[in-house]
Amino acid sequence: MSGWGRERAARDARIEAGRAHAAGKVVTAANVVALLEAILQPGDRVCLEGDNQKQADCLARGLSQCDPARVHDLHMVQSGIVLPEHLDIFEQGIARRLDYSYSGPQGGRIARMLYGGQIELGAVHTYLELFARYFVDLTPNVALIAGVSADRDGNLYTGPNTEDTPTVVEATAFKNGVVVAQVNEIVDRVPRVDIPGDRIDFVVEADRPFYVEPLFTRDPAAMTETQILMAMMAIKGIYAEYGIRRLNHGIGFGTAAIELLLPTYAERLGLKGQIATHWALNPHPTLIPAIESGWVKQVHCFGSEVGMDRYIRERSDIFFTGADGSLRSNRAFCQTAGLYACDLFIGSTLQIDLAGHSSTVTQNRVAGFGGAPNMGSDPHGRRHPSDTWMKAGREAQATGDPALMRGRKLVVQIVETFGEGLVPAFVEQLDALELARKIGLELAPVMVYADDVTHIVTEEGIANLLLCRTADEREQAIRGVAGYTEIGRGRDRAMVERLRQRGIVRRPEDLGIEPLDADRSLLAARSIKDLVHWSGGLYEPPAKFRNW
Amino acid sequence: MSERIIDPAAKGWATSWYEASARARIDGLLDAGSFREVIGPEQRQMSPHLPLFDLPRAFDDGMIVGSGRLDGKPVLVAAQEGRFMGGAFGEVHGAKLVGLLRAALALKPDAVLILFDTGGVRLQEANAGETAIAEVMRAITKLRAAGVPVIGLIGGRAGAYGGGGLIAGTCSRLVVSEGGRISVSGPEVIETNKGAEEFDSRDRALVWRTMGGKHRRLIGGADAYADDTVAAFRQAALDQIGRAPAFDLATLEAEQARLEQRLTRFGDCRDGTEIWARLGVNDPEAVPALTTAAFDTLLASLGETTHDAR
Amino acid sequence: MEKLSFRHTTQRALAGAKAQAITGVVASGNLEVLLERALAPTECTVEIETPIRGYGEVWAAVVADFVARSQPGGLRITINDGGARPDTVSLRLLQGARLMEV
Amino acid sequence: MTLAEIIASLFPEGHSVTVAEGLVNGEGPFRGGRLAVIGIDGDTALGVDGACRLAGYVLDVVRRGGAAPILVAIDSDSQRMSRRDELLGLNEYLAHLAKTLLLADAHGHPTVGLIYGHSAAGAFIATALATRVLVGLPGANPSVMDLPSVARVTKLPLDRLEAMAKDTPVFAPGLDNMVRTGAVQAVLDPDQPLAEQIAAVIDALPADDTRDRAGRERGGRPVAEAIAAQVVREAAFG
Repeated sequence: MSGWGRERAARDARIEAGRAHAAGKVVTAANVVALLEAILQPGDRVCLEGDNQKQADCLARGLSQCDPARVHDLHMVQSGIVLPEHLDIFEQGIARRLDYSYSGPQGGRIARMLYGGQIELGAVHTYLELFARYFVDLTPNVALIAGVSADRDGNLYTGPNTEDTPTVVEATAFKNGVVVAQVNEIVDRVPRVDIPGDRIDFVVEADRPFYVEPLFTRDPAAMTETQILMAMMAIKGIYAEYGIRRLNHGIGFGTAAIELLLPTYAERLGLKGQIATHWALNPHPTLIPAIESGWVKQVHCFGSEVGMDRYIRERSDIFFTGADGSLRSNRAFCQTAGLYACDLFIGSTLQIDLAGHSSTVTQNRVAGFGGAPNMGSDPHGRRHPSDTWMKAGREAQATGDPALMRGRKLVVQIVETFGEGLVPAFVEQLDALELARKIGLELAPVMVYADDVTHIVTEEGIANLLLCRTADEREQAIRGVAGYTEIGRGRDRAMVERLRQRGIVRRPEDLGIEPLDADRSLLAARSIKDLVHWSGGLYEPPAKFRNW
Repeated sequence: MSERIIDPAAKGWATSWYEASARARIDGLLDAGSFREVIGPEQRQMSPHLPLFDLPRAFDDGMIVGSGRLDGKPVLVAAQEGRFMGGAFGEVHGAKLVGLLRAALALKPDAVLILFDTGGVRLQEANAGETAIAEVMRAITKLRAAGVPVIGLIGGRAGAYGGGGLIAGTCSRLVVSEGGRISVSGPEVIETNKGAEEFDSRDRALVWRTMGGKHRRLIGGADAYADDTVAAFRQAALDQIGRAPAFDLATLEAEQARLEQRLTRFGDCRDGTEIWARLGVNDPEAVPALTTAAFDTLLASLGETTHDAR
Repeated sequence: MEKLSFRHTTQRALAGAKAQAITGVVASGNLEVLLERALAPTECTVEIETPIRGYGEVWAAVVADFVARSQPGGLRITINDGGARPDTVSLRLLQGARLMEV
Repeated sequence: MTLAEIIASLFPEGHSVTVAEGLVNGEGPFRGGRLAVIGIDGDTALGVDGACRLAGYVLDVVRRGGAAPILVAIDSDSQRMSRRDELLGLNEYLAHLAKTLLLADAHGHPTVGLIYGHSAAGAFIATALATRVLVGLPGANPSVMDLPSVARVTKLPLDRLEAMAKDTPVFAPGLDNMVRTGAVQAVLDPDQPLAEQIAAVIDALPADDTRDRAGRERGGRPVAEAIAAQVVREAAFG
């Protein structure tokens, strides 16, 4: 074969080989292995769709059952290493090289396999980086994706959990790759076309619906007084002061507490309409009371959340929905929105060092990054002003020409000084550095770098790092909110007091907050059942969160 | 817009029974300031056995007993703290309740109220706990025979499990909320012993359909259904005081007939929803989501769930 | 179980006349605090039983901060700890002092 | 002793005691009158159906009147652990069974528990422990939970628990420990006729619940009696 169409011809040959196991585009679950063995070639770059929420699990099982003599040395380029099969294929020799982003539940196993040399690691990315590389140097030869339903022509309805699918398909289908979609059912007509059929080569009718993890559900019943106190401080000391309207929240209990305090505590402060109106956020069940109370104008989502679909459908003024009424999420667009269009990211972490670097890596786990660093970073490509962004910029600028000042995104870490089992959140050195040495990573897995962090909120107070002018001030500001951890007890008390005079360290009393007022009665909902009531019965929580 | 049951911004929160501590429940249940504790925490009558297991003790051993007034009526009260050792019966814990019931025989209060919140017997003191439960059951029947109503209130996070479930079954009247569970073997115990096919303890909806407050009320295992507020439990307890059945042969014969009939009618049912359907509930699947008002309406339409056969 | 005991001198007696109060429960990550007005007006003792060994310095710091802040003169404070974090201990102590000030 | 041996020793002149599906019911001549026997045999778990039938037997005795004592002979498993039993309200059935025994006793039918095998948890509380007085036979093995299970729940090593069990009757399984707790009043002599021994037990029936006193005297429950007595002394209306 000569000329400029070799990739196209190779693609046609793969599809031809696959057709032997399909009726048109449709493949039964029983034929998945045969199909994959027909279309895959050794050394292929493969995207097996999966992230922190939905999983192409039927195709993952199929891939793990392929004959390693026929399918081997694959280069996996995918968002999530979440299912056991995602790692089984490396043990079996089906896959060899890996570029990925998130590995939450498999964090321990992936660390062991990296250490043991069973995985040849390219890099651990953020979501946006990996998506970007799909279009530059990690373009998949084959994409294995998941949707709710498809018709016989391959027109795909992804359902509310659209997530990564359009990005993956875009990169694969338009660069001579083959796209296989698993769907829960084949229908005559899909509710809406999320992916046109000419981009889908095969449709597998899966043996069971694809798995979705309810990762963004936080039970208000488990919320503590300490988390409520931190939420009160964040609202009064950061949201109100900077007038934050456009924002993204992490998945921790501290931020969920903020969501539940909007219709109560923040309402009493007269902040309605002034803060937290526009969101890049998954449909957190804990946001329901704020939505129902008229706090929220608009929410764009990375994915959906188990049990929220009916509620979202009935709240199309707030969420992005299709003509069919169901949520349209999109991870790539929402990450971009979080990076460029939001003035604040606030999230939790496991470790913060004396400079303010933070990481969710512990000694034996590589959890990956997901999207937090995309949101939790100051985008140097931003060129539109907002009051929040400009105020933060002014606080950060110590010297230089004010006319050339640019704004700053607020990147806030909200942590309790001690985590589970009395493990301190403040450390001399991040475990991530030791782990990087141990498994030979060129780049230590830091979640949010110190130069991006603007504030740290703990139960002891708020440290405003924008206002720190020296490394020493920064260290003492961090020690000044590190509570009774060793780091906290090692503070220079006099200096912390001086930082307090300058508003760099602020205690609850400096903000007019009485810690004893931090009570669960402030929460707009105290249980999952309360959230169901708030939603008018539209929220349908997963079984493990019910107690009725 | 849909019905808004909870709107703290407008109404303020009522104290949740489920969330409240045992002391807070007593405070809200009784007339303000009327509670007189016996063997208070300052006496430090703690478990003599837990130190052996290197476990922390509580000043009241998780059982608070004393006297007070309920709408002016003299009552004795016992409350279990479900968060301390799962509210389980240990030696001191059980003996305080035994003592209270014996005291009632002489004091003749208008009622004894037992605020259950227990996983059953405290394993570290298992023999003492189990024996105390037997003593409690004997004392309750003696008290009931003497005409003193014993009213159980069940809506705490630990439920009324194990021997706690048996004591509950001995009371004159039971008030339960949606969150309250009454059962002998817990879901995890059944799953550990008989496998997840028999009982998947992580299926929380199944747990509640099998032993939760609504199910117990529907099959007549509890006499009143209360909202999850201290105020609602107070009102329900008041309502039940005057309606306690006698403890005599007629009552137990009626209970025998009631329980035999339950076996005949529902003995082949696999799920709570099947039982509710046979009771005449039109939409059994909708029961778990019903509000208190809607559930009360449903109960009234069924009629047969209220009885004196206990 | 580890037993700890601290004795402090305060600048004044804690306000209020309540003889005794109890707050919190012994549960995982929680603690109960019993406060009794039983000592001389500028004395305060804190006795602790905790299942988590080796945190004596942290307890000392938490108690010292509490005494400096609340001036709980006259109080005998006894704690049954269920493995609470220092911030929770601090919160319960403040809650207890407030109950006694009524 | 086996149930057959027990019954033979109780009723040398014959009896009508039968066992069906592990449930024991019947009676025999006793001191010129009758002694009713109910019970559970063969390490059988007690579920809703069994508890209901046993309660019916007890109510039959009460309904017949007279003063026939009731012997509750127990060699059971724990309560039956199943979804169906809990769905149907096992707690009510077990409590009902206990109440019938307590009622019978109050109506002049002295109730005597006899544990000759295993019993545990809810089944034990609803039967043997719901009698006026409980006696045991050597070899009986009442327990709340076996030590390996206790080890699992308490996360303590089994060998340490076994060592602790030797001098801590309050948590360890076994007849001796239940005797020291006061739950079991006495252990009978299997080599002597049971009829006379049971008669002696009935003749010496305590008027009140004296299990906590026995627990103190025998060291198995050091503080229960004093705590209960203090509550009785101090409870009052202000």
